Amino acid sequence: MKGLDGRSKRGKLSAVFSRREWVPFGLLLATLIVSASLSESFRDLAYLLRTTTRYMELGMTALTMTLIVSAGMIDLSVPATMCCSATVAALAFHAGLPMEAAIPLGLLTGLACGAVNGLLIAYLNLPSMIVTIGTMSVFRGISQIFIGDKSLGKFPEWFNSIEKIPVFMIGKARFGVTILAFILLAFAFYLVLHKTGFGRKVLAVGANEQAAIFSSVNTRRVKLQLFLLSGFVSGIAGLLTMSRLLLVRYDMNLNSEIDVVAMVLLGGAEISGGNGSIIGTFIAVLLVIVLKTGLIVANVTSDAQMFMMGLILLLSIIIPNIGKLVQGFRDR
Amino acid sequence: MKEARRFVTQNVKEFVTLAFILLIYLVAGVLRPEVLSGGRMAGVVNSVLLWTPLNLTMALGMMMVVIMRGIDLSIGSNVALSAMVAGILFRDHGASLWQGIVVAVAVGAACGMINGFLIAYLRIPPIIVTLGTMNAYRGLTFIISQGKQVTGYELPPGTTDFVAEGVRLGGVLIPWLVVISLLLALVFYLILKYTHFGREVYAVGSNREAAYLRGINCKKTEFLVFTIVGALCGITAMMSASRFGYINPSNTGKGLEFVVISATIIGGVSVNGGKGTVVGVLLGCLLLGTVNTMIANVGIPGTVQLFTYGLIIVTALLVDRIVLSLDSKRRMAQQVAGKEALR
Amino acid sequence: MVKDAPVVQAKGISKSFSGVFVLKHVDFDIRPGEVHALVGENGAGKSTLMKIISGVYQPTEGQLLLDGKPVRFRDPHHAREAGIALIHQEPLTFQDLNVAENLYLGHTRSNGKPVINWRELHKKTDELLNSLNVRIRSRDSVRGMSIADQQMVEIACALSQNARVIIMDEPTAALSHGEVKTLFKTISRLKEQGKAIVFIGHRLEEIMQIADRLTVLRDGERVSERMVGEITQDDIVRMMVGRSFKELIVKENVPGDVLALETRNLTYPGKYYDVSLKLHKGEIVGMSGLVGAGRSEFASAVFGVEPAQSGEIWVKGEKVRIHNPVDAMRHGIAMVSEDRSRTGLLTAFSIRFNMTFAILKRVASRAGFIRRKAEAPLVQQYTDYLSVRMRDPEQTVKELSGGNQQKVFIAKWLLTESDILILDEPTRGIDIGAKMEIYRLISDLAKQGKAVLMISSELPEILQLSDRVYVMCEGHVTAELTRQDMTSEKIMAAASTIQGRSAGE
Amino acid sequence: TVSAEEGKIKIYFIPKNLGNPYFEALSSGFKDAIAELGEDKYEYIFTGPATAEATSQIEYVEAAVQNDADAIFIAANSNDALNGTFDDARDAGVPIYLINQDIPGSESHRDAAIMPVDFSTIGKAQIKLMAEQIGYEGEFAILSATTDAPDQNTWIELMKEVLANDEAYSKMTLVEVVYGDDQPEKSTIEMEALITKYPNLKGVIAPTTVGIAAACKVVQTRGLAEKIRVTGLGLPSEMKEFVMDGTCLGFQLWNPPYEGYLAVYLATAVKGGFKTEPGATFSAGKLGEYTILENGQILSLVDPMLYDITNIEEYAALF
Ligand SMILES: Nc1ncnc2c1ncn2[C@@H]1O[C@H](COP(=O)(O)OP(=O)(O)OP(=O)(O)O)[C@@H](O)[C@H]1O
Ligand SMILES: Nc1ncnc2c1ncn2[C@@H]1O[C@H](COP(=O)(O)OP(=O)(O)OP(=O)(O)O)[C@@H](O)[C@H]1O
Ligand SMILES: [Mg+2]
Ligand SMILES: [Mg+2]
Repeated sequence: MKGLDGRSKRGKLSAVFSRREWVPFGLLLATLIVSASLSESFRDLAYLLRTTTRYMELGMTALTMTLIVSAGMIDLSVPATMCCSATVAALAFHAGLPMEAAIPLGLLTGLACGAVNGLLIAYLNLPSMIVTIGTMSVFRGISQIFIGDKSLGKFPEWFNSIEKIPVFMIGKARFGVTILAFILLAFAFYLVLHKTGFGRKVLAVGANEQAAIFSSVNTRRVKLQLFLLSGFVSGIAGLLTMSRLLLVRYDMNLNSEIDVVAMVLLGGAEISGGNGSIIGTFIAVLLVIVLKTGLIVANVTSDAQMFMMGLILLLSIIIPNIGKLVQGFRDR
Repeated sequence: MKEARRFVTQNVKEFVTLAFILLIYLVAGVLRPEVLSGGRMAGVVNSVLLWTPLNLTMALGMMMVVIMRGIDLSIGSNVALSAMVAGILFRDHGASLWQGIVVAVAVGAACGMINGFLIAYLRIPPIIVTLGTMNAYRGLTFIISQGKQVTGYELPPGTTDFVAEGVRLGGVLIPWLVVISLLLALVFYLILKYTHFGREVYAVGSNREAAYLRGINCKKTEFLVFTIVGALCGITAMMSASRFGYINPSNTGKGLEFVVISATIIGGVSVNGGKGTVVGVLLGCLLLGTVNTMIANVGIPGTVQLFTYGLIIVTALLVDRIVLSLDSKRRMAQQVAGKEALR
Repeated sequence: MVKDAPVVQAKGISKSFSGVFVLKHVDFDIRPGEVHALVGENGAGKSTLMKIISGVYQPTEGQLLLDGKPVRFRDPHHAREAGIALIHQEPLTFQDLNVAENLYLGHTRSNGKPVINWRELHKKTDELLNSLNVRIRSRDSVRGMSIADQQMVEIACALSQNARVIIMDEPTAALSHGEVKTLFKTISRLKEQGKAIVFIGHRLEEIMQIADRLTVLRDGERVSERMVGEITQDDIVRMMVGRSFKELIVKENVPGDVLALETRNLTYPGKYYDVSLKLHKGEIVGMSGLVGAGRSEFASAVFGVEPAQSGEIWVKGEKVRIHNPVDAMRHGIAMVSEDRSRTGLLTAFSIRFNMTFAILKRVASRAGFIRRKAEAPLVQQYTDYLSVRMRDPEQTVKELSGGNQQKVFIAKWLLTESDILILDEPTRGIDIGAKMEIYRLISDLAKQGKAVLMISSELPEILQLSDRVYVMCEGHVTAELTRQDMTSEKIMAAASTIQGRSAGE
Repeated sequence: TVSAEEGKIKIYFIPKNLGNPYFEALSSGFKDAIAELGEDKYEYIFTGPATAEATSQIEYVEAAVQNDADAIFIAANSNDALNGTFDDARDAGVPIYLINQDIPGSESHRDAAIMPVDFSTIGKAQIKLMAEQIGYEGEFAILSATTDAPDQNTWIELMKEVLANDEAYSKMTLVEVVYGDDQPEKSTIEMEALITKYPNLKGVIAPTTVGIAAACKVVQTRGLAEKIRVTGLGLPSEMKEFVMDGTCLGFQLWNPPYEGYLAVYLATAVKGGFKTEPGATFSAGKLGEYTILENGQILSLVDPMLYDITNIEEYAALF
């Protein structure tokens, strides 16, 4: 009994150390150190917090994307949904609705976008990747139809720059609403994915959908719920983006779906489903932020930045697999 | 007659796509009757024909990758990098067109090998590897080109002949680009259907564990597939130079991956691996080519194009699903009837 | 008695997984023209030993000799080239490919030609399948095949390779009487051709019938190697578990009065027709028939996986509509399906995760959070109850032996405490000892007032446990027998007769 | 090495995107001026996003501010998406100058704008060029950048105005404005569609470098040079082959390096106490004196230049 106990304890400790999240975490530390030594300007918490806000919006959607990827699907329409929700809210405001009413309308739009995806994917069994490649154009297209080449802005003062509202300050460094919202959301999603029954169902849908169905999980409902959630959070993120930019345009966050996917995968979620980590995604979001801001402020040109981003992504996954290199190329 | 009917029922999926393409022509004809008039039809067809080859060539490779349950997001960047290396040779070292093609294919294949090595031998998920190399190859393209593009007059003479010249079939000119890509499609059709390698691609995608235990060298197969995709990137790179007349570090191959993945999946290749045919992919490319050119030809206003494009993709998926499920119901009923008859 | 020198010899093989030894200094040899049976409890290490011999795993210690010379198989391909074919315990098929491809992909390459001659391949496949007397055709798709048919494809695949050594890891677990008979004929033929055969199984009668020699593994150690002619079934059991078993328990008849489940004319054209049956509280109802009779399809209709096209289901005297397993569970129905790795367990997750997956509501708080405190004792209780051989509940199911996976699977559904239990081949791949445990468990459940519908292709199981039995043939119920007039002859007759005439005429 | 050494003037130039030959040309102007004024006195940083999206420049502006830039020159991807960022930069004491364009409607968020040319002349000049090439009659179309490209839209409006009001062009009809989104693929498809849609098309104006190159390419490969005349705004280096083989008779552009050259002198003057107010003048080396206009713009040229067979080789070598 004693030996068994001892083993399981060692098991626990080594389980902690063998977690996939260590890799992005290590890379995060490394990039922090490198960036800080490359550039004096980087060593400024106030600047860091200020310039990272924009990624927190994408980071929020990376959290829902983690759930979706864990369930074996993908949602490439996230940035388009952000854009579409913000557009509807802005249109409603300019049509004479008070901003207080326009905001819920925007969130509802996000939900609606999620519902469209969810229904097509869960109830018609269409593959999520191609569905969301399609709806990505549809949602952004809606925005383009309504606002075309213009920007919609001129919102009430209280709505502008919500991200700058300081929740608390450390010296000159401002912890704004968006940053804290992201952290809180990450915590909530951590609980959802790793501590609740719903989280287990999500993982099961990703690992073996047939088995989940036979275990009396309503897998269609789970999928729909995930896309609704994704739509809703995208709606929030879209409105926050609009508040930060003071306006909305049809090309808001164009092409950033790949960024969101990268954050999730860096965080250790498996694209084939059944495995995902909110802690991992959280760290990966920070890593991407530090990488981007660190490199930009160090005047590294965007071509070299791209190259480094690619390299980091590869490293993050090669490092934990180095064992395989040593082991030789046997199995499978 | 009976033969024909059996042919249709056995290839429902392909015929649905074909029918959808015709539907687009029909809708276009109703919206703008003049689009389908004699003179303009040839122009439309020519546009579709010119849109297709680059995407078809890439889709052949993407199809093999997707059949193996993988994905390759790096193709656009790979195309840019191989085109740029060849372009620099053209511009600064006076390389001939054929030398350029060889170099582009070699560079493309080398990039594909890097992907293949990381994916097959280190067992890193394809999406992560290619997401990484997508950035890395594009960054490298910028770095070696120093951000400058290679413009038309710096390309060797004859580069654009592949677009302007070709085989005349009736009144329609089939540019060499199209001929080349169709030949490639034929080659891949034969490979996938009649060679061990081809069938093993399906086997590995269908059940990797089983394939390994059956003695199929999964790693080698996977590595080869990514290398082939890389070589196709090299070919596409030269096609792109020929069609657009310049090589630009940021424009060349941009967004190619999304279009090609769409074409592949619309063409019936299953994201769950193991399924897909060359004919389906060819039709998928034709469908997207038709959509893209029709949107311009019908004269849909700029601001509505994106929406229309997305809507057509989603509709195509829906129609496909509905027809296929009706078809499987029909088949089942037939089977039952057959069984009853046996009794 | 030894006819020839062994083809393959394993000497002092040990194997450890993450520090735990599952094989300890095992010797084993395989001789031409002989069927060598390998038996042992679930998790004794049988499959592991065979995987080592066929190159899937590398031994931690010890040596393999091929024709007396030491070898080291790099991978399964290498072993196959040396003439060793393994039929895996879980069928490994390519769902997207047809039967011919399933048979030949991977090992036809050795002919050197890169191009496949399809016509020849289909011809060869059909010939092989005919000789096995199965109704599968070479161009059939494997997708949607029953587990038994997939098993036959596996067997055909091994035969097609013309191997010198054929290892069969529980080939008969999913097969029914008729198929087993054909398989045994095939095995005899192979034996005459001088092939060396290893046969793993839990049905001792079969072992006695087919095997020449027998090796018993216990806890990863070889406890004995004997010629089959010299021993009895009892001896084998004693060697396997270290003690002998009393006669199988005989269940006393419970006169059914309170209806738990009733189906009326459940029909799905092409699968089953007009299936009406009654299941009372406290009753164990058997369902017998040949493979492909439509029993599993019927069960999945009752459980809502693939609802019937017409007919009614009544639960506890009320008509209910069951569209999906969620509905079924709400009405107190649980089902242990026949394919545990595809529709049963999440093999990449832990034992704990799997066991409580169908009762998330019970182990979760109001807000939906899983309470470890509630979860752990339940898992402990049931793994003890079913004596699951595992490291700890955090071990992934994938790492368990086949039989122990089945136990976890049964435990998962027992935990739901449903009133109506459908068990589809519940003891597939389970060893004798554990089988007794499970039989005892089933009759205990019945005693507690649960209703059990047990689908099984093993006649002894049906005969010993059920109060009543329904026999199906080609989708129709052809007989309902009570305990009094239940005999194996009657069941066999009904299983191959449709409405008065015998099938296949 | 990021913080400027004492006395060095730190100039940032943020283009719409990297890999765009046009901004490479513009950047060469910066380098010319710095070479003239002394390499050791300046720190010049040319950096920007890889893709031209409305908001992709924000972080570059923020980083420049954080690095204590003395002046930021930016070719903004959007008329208003950067307003908040500009305000923050100017609050931090870093002047924001638009270069190569202005941000109509958001002028209050920048200090000044260096214009390549008087934009109000472009519409007229382009129509005139087209008219000359097609003999003042026939159908023509416009192949623009994106539907929301502000400059192009202004010019197109001006072209329409000229067409409607000037008798000389009464026989010319503008059949359609299409958008190639500044992507080669899309521009090519749109150009092909134009040719199919309008059998009598005589000319195409493409007031964008990607568009004009794509349009010329289509006309060249289809051998339609005699039938359809393409003109617009293009880069000499990209257009050289088409001018040389007669596909394009002539096109217009300003002189991008002038703008960069001017920018360095402006930044230097401001560092020396110069105030960017309407009417103020400063001297820009070999280009002479420049005055800041009422709307805060500085015109590097007044009229666009014509590039044709006579001068293409000379300029193609430059940009
Ligand atoms: N990959 C693995 N990792 C860890 N443990 C394993 C692995 N494979 C097998 N084991 C363990 O090795 C032991 C022997 O397993 P094996 O599959 O050989 O049993 P078996 O005799 O075939 O049982 P069964 O009759 O149930 O099939 C089991 O305890 C199992 O948990
Ligand atoms: N006469 C037949 N011809 C061909 N296929 C059949 C026939 N009868 C049944 N099948 C198919 O065989 C498969 C097995 O059916 P099912 O699993 O319901 O039978 P079962 O009696 O439960 O057999 P098993 O013991 O293998 O579970 C099903 O896919 C069914 O469609
Ligand atoms: Mg086993
Ligand atoms: Mg069954």
